[in-house]
Amino acid sequence: MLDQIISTFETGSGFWNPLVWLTALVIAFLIIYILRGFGKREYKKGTDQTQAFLSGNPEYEKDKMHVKANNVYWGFTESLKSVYNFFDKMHTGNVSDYVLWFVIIMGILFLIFGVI
Amino acid sequence: MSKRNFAAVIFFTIVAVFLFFTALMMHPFGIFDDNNQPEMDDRIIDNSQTETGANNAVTGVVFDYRGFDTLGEATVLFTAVAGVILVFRRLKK
Amino acid sequence: MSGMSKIVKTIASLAFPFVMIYGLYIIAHGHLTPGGGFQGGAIVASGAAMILVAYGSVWTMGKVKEKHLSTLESTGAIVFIGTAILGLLFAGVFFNNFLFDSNLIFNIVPTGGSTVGILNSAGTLPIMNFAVGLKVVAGLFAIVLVMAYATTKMGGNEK
Amino acid sequence: MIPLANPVPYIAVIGLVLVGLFAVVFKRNLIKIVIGITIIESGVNLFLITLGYRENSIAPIYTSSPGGLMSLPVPQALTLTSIVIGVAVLALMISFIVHIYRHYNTLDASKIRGDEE
Amino acid sequence: MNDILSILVNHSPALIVAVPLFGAFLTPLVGMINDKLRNVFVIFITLLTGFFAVILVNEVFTNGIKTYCFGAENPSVNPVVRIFFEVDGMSAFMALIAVILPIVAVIYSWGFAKEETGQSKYYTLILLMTAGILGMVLTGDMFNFFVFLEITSISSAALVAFWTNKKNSVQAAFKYIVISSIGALMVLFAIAIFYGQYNALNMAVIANSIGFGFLDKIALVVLIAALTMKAAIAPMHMWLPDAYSGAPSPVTVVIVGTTLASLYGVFRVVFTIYGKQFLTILRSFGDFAVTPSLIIGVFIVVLAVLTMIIGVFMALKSNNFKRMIGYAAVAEIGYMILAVGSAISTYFIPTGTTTVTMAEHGKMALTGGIFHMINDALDIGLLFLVAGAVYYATKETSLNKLGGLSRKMKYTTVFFLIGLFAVSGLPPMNGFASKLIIYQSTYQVNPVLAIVAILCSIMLLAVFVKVFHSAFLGPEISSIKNVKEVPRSMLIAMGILAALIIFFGLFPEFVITNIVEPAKNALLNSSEYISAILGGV
Repeated sequence: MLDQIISTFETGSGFWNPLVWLTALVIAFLIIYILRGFGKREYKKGTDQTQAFLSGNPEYEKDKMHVKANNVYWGFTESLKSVYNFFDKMHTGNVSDYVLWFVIIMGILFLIFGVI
Repeated sequence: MSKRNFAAVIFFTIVAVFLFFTALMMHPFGIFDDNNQPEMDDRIIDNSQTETGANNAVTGVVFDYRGFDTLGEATVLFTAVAGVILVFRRLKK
Repeated sequence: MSGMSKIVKTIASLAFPFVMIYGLYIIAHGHLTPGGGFQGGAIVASGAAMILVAYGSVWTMGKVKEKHLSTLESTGAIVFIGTAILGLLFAGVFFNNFLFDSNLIFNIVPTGGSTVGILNSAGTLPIMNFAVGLKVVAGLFAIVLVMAYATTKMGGNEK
Repeated sequence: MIPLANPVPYIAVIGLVLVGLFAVVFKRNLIKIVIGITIIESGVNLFLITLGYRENSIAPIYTSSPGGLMSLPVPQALTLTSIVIGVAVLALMISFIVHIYRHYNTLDASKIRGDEE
Repeated sequence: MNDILSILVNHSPALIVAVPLFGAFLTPLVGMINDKLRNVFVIFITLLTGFFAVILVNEVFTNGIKTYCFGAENPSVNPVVRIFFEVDGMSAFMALIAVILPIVAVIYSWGFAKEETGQSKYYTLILLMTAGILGMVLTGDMFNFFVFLEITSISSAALVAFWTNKKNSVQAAFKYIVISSIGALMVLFAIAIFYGQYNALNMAVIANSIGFGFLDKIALVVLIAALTMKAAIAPMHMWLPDAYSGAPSPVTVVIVGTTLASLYGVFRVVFTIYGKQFLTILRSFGDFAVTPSLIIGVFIVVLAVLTMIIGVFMALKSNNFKRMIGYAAVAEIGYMILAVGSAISTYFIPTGTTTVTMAEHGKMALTGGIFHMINDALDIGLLFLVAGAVYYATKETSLNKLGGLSRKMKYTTVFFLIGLFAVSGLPPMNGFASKLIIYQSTYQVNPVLAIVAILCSIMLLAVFVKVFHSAFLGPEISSIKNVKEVPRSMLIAMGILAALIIFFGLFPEFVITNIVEPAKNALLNSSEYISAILGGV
């Protein structure tokens, strides 16, 4: 039973054993932790070291510092605007269109099976 | 005509044509020839009195042979009633 | 909606018993003649809907609460599925017609072919017919009642 | 070898289904869309009941029956089930429409949209 | 004791549907007595259903296909007149999914729906939905399938409109019911064609006598189109984000189950009913033979690629938490059918034209696709529960107005991270295991498919990193300062799903050999399904 549970899983072109992976991960973290121990200990709380530095400008309120969801990936959506325009046109939110897509798929399948 | 309606008309026509042919290809209305005998229904007609005791074969089918469907159907109605009452319930303000 | 004129109310209340009797007849003879629980239940429910239209939803809501109808419907459904489960307990199969050819009620086996119908036949079928009839009456009337009442309340200028 | 014996009932079925589908795809009023669905449903019910017909047959009921060939009982049972299901769906759809009208003050399908956020 | 257990095992296919139905009919009556009693009752009913599901699944996986006839002990099988339940490996697998989700949903609802009115009806409908899904996946009768399809759609549509004061919910519910009733009616249309041709409603009987004439093609097209619409495959997926985001979160978790049950319907139709005709050569161009399996497989793969791409792109743009997860769910469905489509097009090929290794890869892809179904249910379910928890705490689903939640809601954040890892296919969660199979086996079929799949997975990660950043990280937002951790019942429900995700992720081989392999074998052997009813005919 136990050996069945922890056995390696073959995908036909590779294998995957999460337990081995976890072990490797733990070892990696250990190494990182040890390396981290070699670092400098000059960080002092309560001094200017912990202040945010915005090119000399004063820091905004906390609320405004948070990047809103709308602005995350702005560049991605902007550069793929044509694709998004197409998708937006597709998602009209009109229930007739939803059914129309169904009719279209049915028509395409009819054509494929009818022609062949 | 908008682009949407144009596509809609085209695909609608395709579907219509194929469904129309479906109508033509079905077995002739009301005629069951030798290799197309309704075995299941004939068996029900022959045995509904002796197996279910119902003179009405349709009721025999509804409540005995396919009784589970009727349970599902009753459940559908129950669901709809529950749904309608749920949708029109008083919301707490 | 405060109901219709006196003529309509009178005629509706006069016709209601007849509609109801007819519906009950259809339910009771479901296993013998065309009809059954659903059809008869729909007839009774439409009779009740007639009363609802004649007297208005507010008046009807004062007489019958949707809670009662819901309970009634649950009862019908439980009787229906309970009969099916009794089949499991007594005869070993879910939905078995365990009363048929037994020594309890509804046990007469009709002779084959064209016969005069015997009401006391067909095993669990009449019970299920009644259960479904109860369910359909309560269910359809509850739908109509709730919708009528809710739309009365919402109607007018309220957005 | 298309059997052209008597396809008229089937053509009526397909006609009903197509009319219903047409109403759903091309009409904008929500009530009309619901009517379209009901028409499709009638078409499918008619299809089922059409399949149950047998020439020169009587209803499959033995109570004082004149005897003879009986039509098929199963499609009738299926149609009964399907009708009840149709009623249930109709009731629910109409109640949604009542609420939609309360929120949007219109029944135009193209204006009934969800919030993007 | 053993006697009782064997009786229960024997009747479990009927009881597994009868118990939630009975519970649903009883819930309004129990609800009149006491709220707490009703909640306990509902949880008890779902657990009882789960118990029956477990013994049924155990029975099916050890002793093969189990059939159950309603109404007679020794039913006539020639012709089949009564309704049969036929539980093979695939049905049992789906039944497992179908019982896990409602258990989680009702536990979660205890805290989530506490303040709402109409709770009795709410729980009734959840139980009805459970019964409907179970009926859909266990039944062996076409018309019965239609009836249960309608039960699930009606109950879930009513629950989508649970918050009738929100216009989003109500319009989503309307769209959902229009889509599902049209889909169901089209399924009924195909059933009528079958009935007219073969005078049978039993799936095994139809599968046994099916040909590939004009009417069969029409029925196949109508069934595939209608069921894929119900399973939210692009471009017919638009109802899904609406419905998922409009519904209360616990309801959404169960609706994930209905979507998967529709997908099961597609598999059942394609693999079992038309399984015999897969290798009919419709037309051949030289050596290249066009078979139904090739057409269906390629068509499904094309739709799958479309589904994945549209799903992730729209999710990336979306700013509503629940809508975003809805689009992610669409993308996840794309993975499943990508695997299944490539399996159909490579495994079912006329003998002599395929290599053995290719068929092996097809089989492996099918394993991955089926494994991904349960993983998707768990991952998407967990994410929706997290979204529900965020909504419960802040009354807000717009990501633009959220921020800094990890400071107050520690457990929820951890659960979200687990869900994020799982859904975007990071090791060691379950999503990685199934996606790894899908990548590797589809790479053998066509490298482009695997590349698209991996890219979409990366984008899914990006999507949820956006959520993590904007909702959980950052400073506290002043408008939602009074956030508290959610009640314990909701945490328990999320914890169950998270535990399952981690378990499935850590021991994939165990899960695959025990529950996925039987399902895969059941799909590939349609003749077994037929002979279980007709007795070796």
